[in-house]
Amino acid sequence: MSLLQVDSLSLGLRGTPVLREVNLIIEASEIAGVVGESGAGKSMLGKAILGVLPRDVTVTAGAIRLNGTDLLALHPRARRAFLKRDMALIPQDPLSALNPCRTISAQLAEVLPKGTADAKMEVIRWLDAVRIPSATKVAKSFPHVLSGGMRQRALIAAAFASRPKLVIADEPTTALDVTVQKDVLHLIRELQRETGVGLMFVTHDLCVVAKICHSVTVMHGGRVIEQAACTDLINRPAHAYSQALLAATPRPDHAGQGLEPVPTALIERMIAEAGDG
Amino acid sequence: MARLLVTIGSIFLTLLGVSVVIFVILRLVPGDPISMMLPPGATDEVRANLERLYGLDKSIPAQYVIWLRNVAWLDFGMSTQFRLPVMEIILDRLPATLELVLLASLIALVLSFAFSILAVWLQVDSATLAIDGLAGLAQAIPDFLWALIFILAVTLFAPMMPVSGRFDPRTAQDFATNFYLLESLVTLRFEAFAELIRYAVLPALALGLPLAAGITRVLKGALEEAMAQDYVMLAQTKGKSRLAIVLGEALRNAMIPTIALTSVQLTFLIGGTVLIERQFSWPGIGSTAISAVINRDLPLIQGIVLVFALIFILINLASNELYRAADPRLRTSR
Amino acid sequence: MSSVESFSLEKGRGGGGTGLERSTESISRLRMVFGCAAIGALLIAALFAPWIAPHDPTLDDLFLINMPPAWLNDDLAYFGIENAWAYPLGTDSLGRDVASRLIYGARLAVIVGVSVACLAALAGVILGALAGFYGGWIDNAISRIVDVWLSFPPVLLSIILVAMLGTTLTSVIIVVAVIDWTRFARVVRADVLQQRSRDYIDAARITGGSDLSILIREVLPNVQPLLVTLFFFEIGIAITVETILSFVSLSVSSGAATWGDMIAEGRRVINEAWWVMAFPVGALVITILGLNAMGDALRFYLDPVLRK
Amino acid sequence: MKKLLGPLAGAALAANVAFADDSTLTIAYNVSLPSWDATVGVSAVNPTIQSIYKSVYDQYIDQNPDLSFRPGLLTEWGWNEDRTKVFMEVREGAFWHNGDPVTPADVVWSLERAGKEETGNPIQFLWSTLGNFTVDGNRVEADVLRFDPTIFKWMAFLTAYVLPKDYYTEVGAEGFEKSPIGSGPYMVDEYVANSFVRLKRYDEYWGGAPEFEMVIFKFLPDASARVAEVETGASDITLEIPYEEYDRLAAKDGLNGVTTPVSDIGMIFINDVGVMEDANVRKAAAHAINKDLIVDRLLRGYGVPIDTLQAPEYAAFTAETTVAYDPDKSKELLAASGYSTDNPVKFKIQTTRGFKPKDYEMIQAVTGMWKRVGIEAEIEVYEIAKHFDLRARDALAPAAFYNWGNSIGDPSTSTGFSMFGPSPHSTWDTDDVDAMIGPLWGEEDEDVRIAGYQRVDAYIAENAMVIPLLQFVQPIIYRDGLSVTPHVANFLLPQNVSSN
Repeated sequence: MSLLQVDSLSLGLRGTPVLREVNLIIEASEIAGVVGESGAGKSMLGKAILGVLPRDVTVTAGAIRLNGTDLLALHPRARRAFLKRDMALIPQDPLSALNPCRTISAQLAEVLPKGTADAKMEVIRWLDAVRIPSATKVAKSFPHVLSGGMRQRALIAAAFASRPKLVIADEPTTALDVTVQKDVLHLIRELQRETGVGLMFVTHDLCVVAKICHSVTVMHGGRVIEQAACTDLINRPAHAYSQALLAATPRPDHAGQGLEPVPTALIERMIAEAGDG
Repeated sequence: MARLLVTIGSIFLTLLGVSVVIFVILRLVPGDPISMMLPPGATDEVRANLERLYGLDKSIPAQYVIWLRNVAWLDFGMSTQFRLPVMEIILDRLPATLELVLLASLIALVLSFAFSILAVWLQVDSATLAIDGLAGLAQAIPDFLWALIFILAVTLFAPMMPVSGRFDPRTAQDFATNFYLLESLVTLRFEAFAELIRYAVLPALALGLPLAAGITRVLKGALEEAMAQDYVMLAQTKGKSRLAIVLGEALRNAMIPTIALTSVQLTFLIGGTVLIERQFSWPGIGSTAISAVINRDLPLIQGIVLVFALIFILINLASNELYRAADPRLRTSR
Repeated sequence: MSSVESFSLEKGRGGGGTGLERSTESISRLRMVFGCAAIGALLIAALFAPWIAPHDPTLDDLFLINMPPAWLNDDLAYFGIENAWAYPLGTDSLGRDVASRLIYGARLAVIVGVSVACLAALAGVILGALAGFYGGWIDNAISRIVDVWLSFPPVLLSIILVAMLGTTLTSVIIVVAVIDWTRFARVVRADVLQQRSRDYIDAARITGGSDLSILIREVLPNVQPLLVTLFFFEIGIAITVETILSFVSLSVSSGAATWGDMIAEGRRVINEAWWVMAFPVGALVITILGLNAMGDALRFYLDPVLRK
Repeated sequence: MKKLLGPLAGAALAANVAFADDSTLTIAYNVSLPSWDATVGVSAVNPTIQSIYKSVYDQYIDQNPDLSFRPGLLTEWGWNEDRTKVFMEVREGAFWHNGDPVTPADVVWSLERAGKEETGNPIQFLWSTLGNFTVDGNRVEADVLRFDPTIFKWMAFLTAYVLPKDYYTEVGAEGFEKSPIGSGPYMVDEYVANSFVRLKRYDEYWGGAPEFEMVIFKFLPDASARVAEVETGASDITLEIPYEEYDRLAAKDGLNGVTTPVSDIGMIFINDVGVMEDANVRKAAAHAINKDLIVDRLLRGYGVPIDTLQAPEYAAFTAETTVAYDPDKSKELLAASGYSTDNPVKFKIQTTRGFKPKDYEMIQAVTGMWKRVGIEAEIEVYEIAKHFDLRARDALAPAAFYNWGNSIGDPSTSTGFSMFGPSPHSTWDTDDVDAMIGPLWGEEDEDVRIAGYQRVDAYIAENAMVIPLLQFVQPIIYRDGLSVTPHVANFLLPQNVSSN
């Protein structure tokens, strides 16, 4: 039994399809990359799994199973319990993902598993774990005193502190300075390895995927284009779109080579194939 | 410390400005207290005599200087109408007004918070629209019209509700202060408290409804905005229920703009007591103000205007402090 | 049309915002429609009052006192008229036609509202812009005056001022404008202060624009969306204050048909002839609702930040 | 500031009507009592407030509900032969509310105080016509410093109250305001300014203890609030309500009504300026007003049309002087001065609004009638304060509506003060009228004096120097189980209310 199993999941925005029959499997201790351009539906997939879809977006078909339990069939309260216990999110924008009116400590402490003896100490331990300097002081402060990178670290700490089984990282580095990006990426991989969670890594950056992911799902226009092991996809992309995407990505091993944008003709053809307007 | 001194200085400066303006305006108003006192058949001599008696025979600047000198010793003069020191009258009436304002604000806060939170929590279009509509209506009907509507409704449908005064003069109690409501509550006289509330609820509601609508508009908007933030989504992923998120995450952030806008509205509420008190025969400072204007009781008007001004200034100060306290970004960068 | 675009909602940071934006958009449209309808009706009544109104609004007829609206009028003989619909909304305690007074009242409401808003906006914009643009002692002085002004209880001050100036239409307009200009001054000052620090002002300076031309050409247009909103609110406030002053019997006299006057009069005969008060109250509330809705909607459409 | 009040009954939580017991009388009153000094200060000359003063204090001389005089604290009074001295017999057996007896010294002190300039008594000019008081037993005598034929009528009028000398000197002016005592039928029990005053029966009252144990005057300047009060049973009795409401309430179960013409008239002052110097315009304005129609339709019959400043109850009333409603004559008169409906004469008319029943509406109706004959009057609403000010400065508009109360019914306080040029309260100011009124001020023969005023009234009516409109009617609404004797002086005295 896989940790997460998404079965032909379809989402609709008031009649307009948003995701079409998406299948995805994530095993425990695996980092599964989900890549695609802006609008591909990758973040929406993450939100569907977490059950935090926007108000107008509804699940039209499919199932999301966590350790075999179909989350969609659960009563909202039971589902929230699952969320609290087994899943966590590392959000895209650290600047707006922390409540400006609550202290870091308060926002971290509330995710700690039930029965944590010394919440205060545990929070500081987690802040240390994500390498935030002078953690004791930071714990007491409000988010606005922290830099973007610091905030993202705090959010990562929050994601792992609840001891979840599945962490969904929604483009966790996009909003950060390039210099910080690498550190944060390292941190995520490190924590994942230590805790053994399954991690769904949503990004538009194949480069990043290549660095940390075990498997990759390429999405476009709300559907899955290609799913493969990471090394396979990087080296032998099967689908034309994946190839184009790959060509548009700067690769450390192909330094100096010019980048090819994804050809519009290809996109148009794919849209035609999808059969909607 | 320096900040405190500057604040106090600016309060005094503002009050001084208010006093000059009102003093000059009042002396340009046709009709004076002397004319009000003159009986049929009084001669010019009688008039001159009375003017001298009330110090109205001097030039306006001279009158102002004399008045200001007395005010420095907290002597606001004698009311020509009540023949008592202005200060004493104001201290006597102010509690009634403050209690009314307090109750009205309380009603406004409870209503507006309840409705805003309900609307954002339910997240149902029809409910949101209904609450928006109600708030718009409550705001479009000015307080004195509400009062009018309530008084009419009471005579038609609920004749047992009182529409005048603070309590039934036939049944009264021993009060050490003029804060009847608070005192009855503190001394645990609940029967008296309930009776007092019965008298206060309609004028307070008339005053409070437009304020409630105003707060609702701001708070609901701010809550909606807060609910669209990422930290709310993150909180959802922490398994929190929607109500818990509205109350625990969004409300605190939504409070900040709400506090800033409410203080302005609160001053309108207090200004509104002038009419509402008259309509409900509430023995506060507002109804006293109107009777003072009608009777050209200049010292009393001056005193009351200054008291209103001081209250407004203090409310603004308080809201500034509250605003600072509510927003951690301001708290630490001070 | 492309599906890429239809997913653009994903670009909105965080999911919750999307539904909100849509509902704000539709509510704004709703507000606009309602506001336009209410203000349109008001303007038509105001402009064409002499042609629409069935009677002279000031003409009393002591034989037609407190006649009910046409559909309730079942005693034509008593009043000695043949067609009840000649007085569609009935008559008041002086036998004046309520419908005609309502229509002419709209005219006065527009006159009072627009004049007050213009005067208050003019004073407020000039002083606010000066304070915001020049700062320094000018700002200090003007801000101090605004502080003093805001410290007066408005209703009380207006009653005192009307007692001073007399009870004509002009004095009511002046009084309300005198009391309310601070609303504009504060907003304009804050906005100009913000605009002044922007780059384009410096750019204009470098190209040698005079202060005045920069103020008029560069700064004020950027303040305008808020001004338009405030302007509409102010019209509503002016109409309300006129009603309050009529209510305490201090407003426009000379038999002029203002809604406030009608409400004040209707209140005295409410048990006898509810229609004298009910119709102007309705008109007043709908007008203010319409103005507020219009102001809100316009702010939404004019403010690029909100619209986005 | 401590409120000394009775215990709160548990029944307080029930409906107000539960309190309508027979021992308490609650009056929804139209004005607020500002000051307890009935002799000095603003409220002293406010006629509407006198009901409360008359409940707590005694006057030198009292008035019956029909305005006839009767003994108050004085049992006898009069002049000597040559009118150089007055005498007054002070009542025996009257006591202040603190138990002290009322003495001639109190009467002398009150009269002297009323005549002192520095107290600010507005009627000081009148009381100072007496001086050099002597007391002999219960008899007080005084020299007449200036003769005034109305002095004893004034002893039943404004500021003519006897206050307690010893108590007042002991507690001082402020102390007296806070806890006043008098010798009248009721004692002040609790007073909250702008709200209410509660009076308690004074069992030792010389005229016999009044019926109600407790009387409450609630101050409700707003007429609709007063209507609501009696309608909901929160008050037992009220006055000065719109006539429409009077008719409605009087017809209701559980409520009754009584109306009386009172000593208060509505009139249009004419100022001798501008177009008003043209007698044709004045007369046309007077003849164009259909007073009967105004009273019938606008006031629902509650009013008495009058043609002079004397109401039928006044001493100088005569039915002989009339001004007819004759719009054709008005048109002729106007035509003679070159005016017509196409070329109307224009002037301003001022009026109060809501101060007296239908005041503003009446003026609306009057201008409507004027319009039909060729007079275009622009209405300006003023407050009472402004009216007083303008009147004192002789700056009223050519026409100004106001009311004129005169509870002693003497022509000197109606025609005299309002038409005599040198009086600051007159508006009309011409030598011919002054020459006619002048000698009457000091006229010793009462019949000659009255006849003289009747001649003045006829002359004024003939020349339309003022336009009297009507005598007001006081509407009183009270609950079942009460009976009310209305007072022509416009008082609503708890002493005149009884339960049956």
